[in-house]
Amino acid sequence: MDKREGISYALHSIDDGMKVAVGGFGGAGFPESLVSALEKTGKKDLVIVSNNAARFEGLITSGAVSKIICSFPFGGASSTLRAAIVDAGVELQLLPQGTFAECLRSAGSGLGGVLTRVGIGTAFAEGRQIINVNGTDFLLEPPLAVDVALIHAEQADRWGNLSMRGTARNFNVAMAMAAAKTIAEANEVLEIGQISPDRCDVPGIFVDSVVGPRSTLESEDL
Amino acid sequence: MDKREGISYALHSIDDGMKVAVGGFGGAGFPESLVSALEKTGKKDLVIVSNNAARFEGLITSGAVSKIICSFPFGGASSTLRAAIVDAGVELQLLPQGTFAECLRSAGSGLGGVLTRVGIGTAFAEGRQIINVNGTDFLLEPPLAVDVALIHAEQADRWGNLSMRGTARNFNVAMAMAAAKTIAEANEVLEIGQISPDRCDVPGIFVDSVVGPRSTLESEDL
Amino acid sequence: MAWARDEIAGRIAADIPDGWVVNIGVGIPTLVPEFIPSEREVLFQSENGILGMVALGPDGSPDPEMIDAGKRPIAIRPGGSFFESSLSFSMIRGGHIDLGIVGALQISRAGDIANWRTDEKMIGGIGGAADVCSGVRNLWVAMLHTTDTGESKLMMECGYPLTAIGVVDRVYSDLAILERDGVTWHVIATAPDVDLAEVRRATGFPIESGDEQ
Amino acid sequence: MAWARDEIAGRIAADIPDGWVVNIGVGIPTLVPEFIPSEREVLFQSENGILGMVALGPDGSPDPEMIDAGKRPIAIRPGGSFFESSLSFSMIRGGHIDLGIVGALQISRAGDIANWRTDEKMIGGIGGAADVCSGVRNLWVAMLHTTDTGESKLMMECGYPLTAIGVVDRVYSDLAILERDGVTWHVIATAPDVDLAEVRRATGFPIESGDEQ
Repeated sequence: MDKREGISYALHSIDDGMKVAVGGFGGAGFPESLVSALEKTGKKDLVIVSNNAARFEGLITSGAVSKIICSFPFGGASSTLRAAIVDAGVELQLLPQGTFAECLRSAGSGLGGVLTRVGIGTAFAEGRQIINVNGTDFLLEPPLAVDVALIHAEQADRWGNLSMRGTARNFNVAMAMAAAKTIAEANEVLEIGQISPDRCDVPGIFVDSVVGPRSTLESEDL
Repeated sequence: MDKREGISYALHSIDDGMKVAVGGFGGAGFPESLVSALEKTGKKDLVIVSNNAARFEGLITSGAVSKIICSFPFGGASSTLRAAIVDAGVELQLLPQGTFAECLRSAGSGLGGVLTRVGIGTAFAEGRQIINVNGTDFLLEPPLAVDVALIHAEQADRWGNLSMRGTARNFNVAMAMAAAKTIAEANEVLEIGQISPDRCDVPGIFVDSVVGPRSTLESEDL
Repeated sequence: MAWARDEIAGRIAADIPDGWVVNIGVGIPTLVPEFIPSEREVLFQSENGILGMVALGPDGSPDPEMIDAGKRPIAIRPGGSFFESSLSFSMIRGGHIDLGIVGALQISRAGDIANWRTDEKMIGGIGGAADVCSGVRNLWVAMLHTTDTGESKLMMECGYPLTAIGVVDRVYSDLAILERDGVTWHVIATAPDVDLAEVRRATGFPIESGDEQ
Repeated sequence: MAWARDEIAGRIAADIPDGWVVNIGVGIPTLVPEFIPSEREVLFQSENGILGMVALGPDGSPDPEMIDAGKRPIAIRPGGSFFESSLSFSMIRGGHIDLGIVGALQISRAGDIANWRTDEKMIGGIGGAADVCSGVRNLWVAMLHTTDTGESKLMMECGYPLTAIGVVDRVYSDLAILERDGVTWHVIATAPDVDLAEVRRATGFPIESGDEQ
């Protein structure tokens, strides 16, 4: 069982129109090699599922993106990104950040969605089913399953076990769970047994492809 | 901020009639000191929330338990326990084990319950609300909040950060989240900073009392 | 001659592909790991929070914090991991486990399984059985074909309380290996000196004659 | 004389009890940690997955994997922990966070808060604001009392899209500290040389005259 793949080979599983989750919060835990390689593939109509839109300007301006599902597309300063999104006719779907994370986990956990009080009485409740549980109303937000997840880890092994550092965990864990195919880039690829069973942030069962550090990518490419 | 308490003092927060979650799967991660101290308090009408009933024979025979919420009360051999449960008129509520764990997590996460396919078409669907999400039916199981959780850890610090070993994590994590008050017994109580931020299985925010190893209990007791 | 329990486990082990993650229940399924060829990497998951569990070797000392779902002492192989119960059942319900191998009291033609109690009134425990049977990608049942009194455990409709509906993919019994497609059952193999007619007599629903060997 | 931003942050810091876990939003709230007395143990949570974050010291080198929710480089104190986003929001929604300190565009008499965008048509992001405002045990708002054009941000009903309803417990503004009980607002303190009449003029809903100082 060896999940190590060259980056181009791993990205072959992404087809036009797919829903692609991308981990990271700001630059922390962002799979930069995978996204920059994805930009070169010329895919179309991708639905990007990521907390923030700021790092997808390349994909957006090249017309690769039809929709972005996120919680915080960009801060106030990103005027070029804002214009790019409008120009490219990209649809934006916003979810509160906790709902966004939990909907990913829900999909990966075989559950039917998330019942939350967050958004009750606001625009986030529009079009949502309200479910009353023991006298309290909750919004029902359906699970957010994705075709492919692109995530980042500090360390990986060939079975796809991942270990992360600092605030780089963020959405990477729930996205690995939610995806039909999870591609993880890692700063370091270790031998089996070098990731402690007590320090494994994402068990290999949730990971399908492991892409090594940038320096080793070219020679490994298939 | 110091959450270390003597075991008797910590257990003062348990009142008659309370819902008390107890961690552990078999003996792994079972808070033995806390349960054996609880037996001596003479509480009544407790609702025990624990995966298994086998370790509560003392509480049951002394009449302390009115109900047990669990997934697997006992194996085939526990005839004395079986008889004790019937004799004491203890009500048993069974949940599939994954639903049991997820309902605890749901309560601790401020969510409205669990939507699961598990139990559809079986007796576990009886009396449950069915919610249709995008064409698929799910059972709605309400969150399982508890008054107090008694859990076990390998290591703790005075802020309640916990680190666990092997298969001892089990329900201890979700129960810590689900409880209004969580009391953790630990084999070892360390200084702040000795539990790595990357190796903290239960952040101290979920823990209210830390009870040290048995040998130090008497002198610390308040 | 019918297959013995060890032989059933051996047949199952032979059919598990390299790289699969497998959850095993109590009974015959617990015998499966020892028949996995050593060069094949198969990971065993136990719902109490371990991926990559292995038998405790003869020199291993039992650790009370290291047990499987049957509460027997175990060890972990390099590359394994520990996790808490809600994540464990995310794996199981979420379809991340390639295969579940369980025992059964009864199996229906439509793939329903009853494997947790015989009587509505009996006190018993469901444990993780319903989650495993509902959630895994493939569910194989290891069981004896008939009860001690000779009645078939494979029947048109189960009489015992159900664990999950429409989930059984294969049955590995002492008499045969059967595979289900909707309500159609095929024989993949029969035990030595057991013929299709004998399997049919011992089975409470029709079996196709197509592709048996 | 109205309080400056630093003074608002200082007033908030003075009111946070030892042992509280606090989530802080962008703007004035980010100034609060530096005013916590060093002997007081207050833990700051950031929704991107850290409990116990502290400012990166002058000698600290920024680590790209160590940022706060405002994407500024931070460090972690001994006794802190890292976790993934769904657990982070379990803490937030589940009522485990003692206090959230956020900025606001508008606050209503009933405690509704609007703090994520001014216009239905504007492209903006909610981030974790709705979760924090709905989930924490106590929600304190740090804000200027009026807009640049002199209109009150404290009004009978918010005009901007809401973040959460009925959640604001206190407002720390440049003019006063106000506390809400249902639709009743009390003044806890006013800034130096600011009197109750001035606070009332600057506020779009009634303020009780009872217990101001």
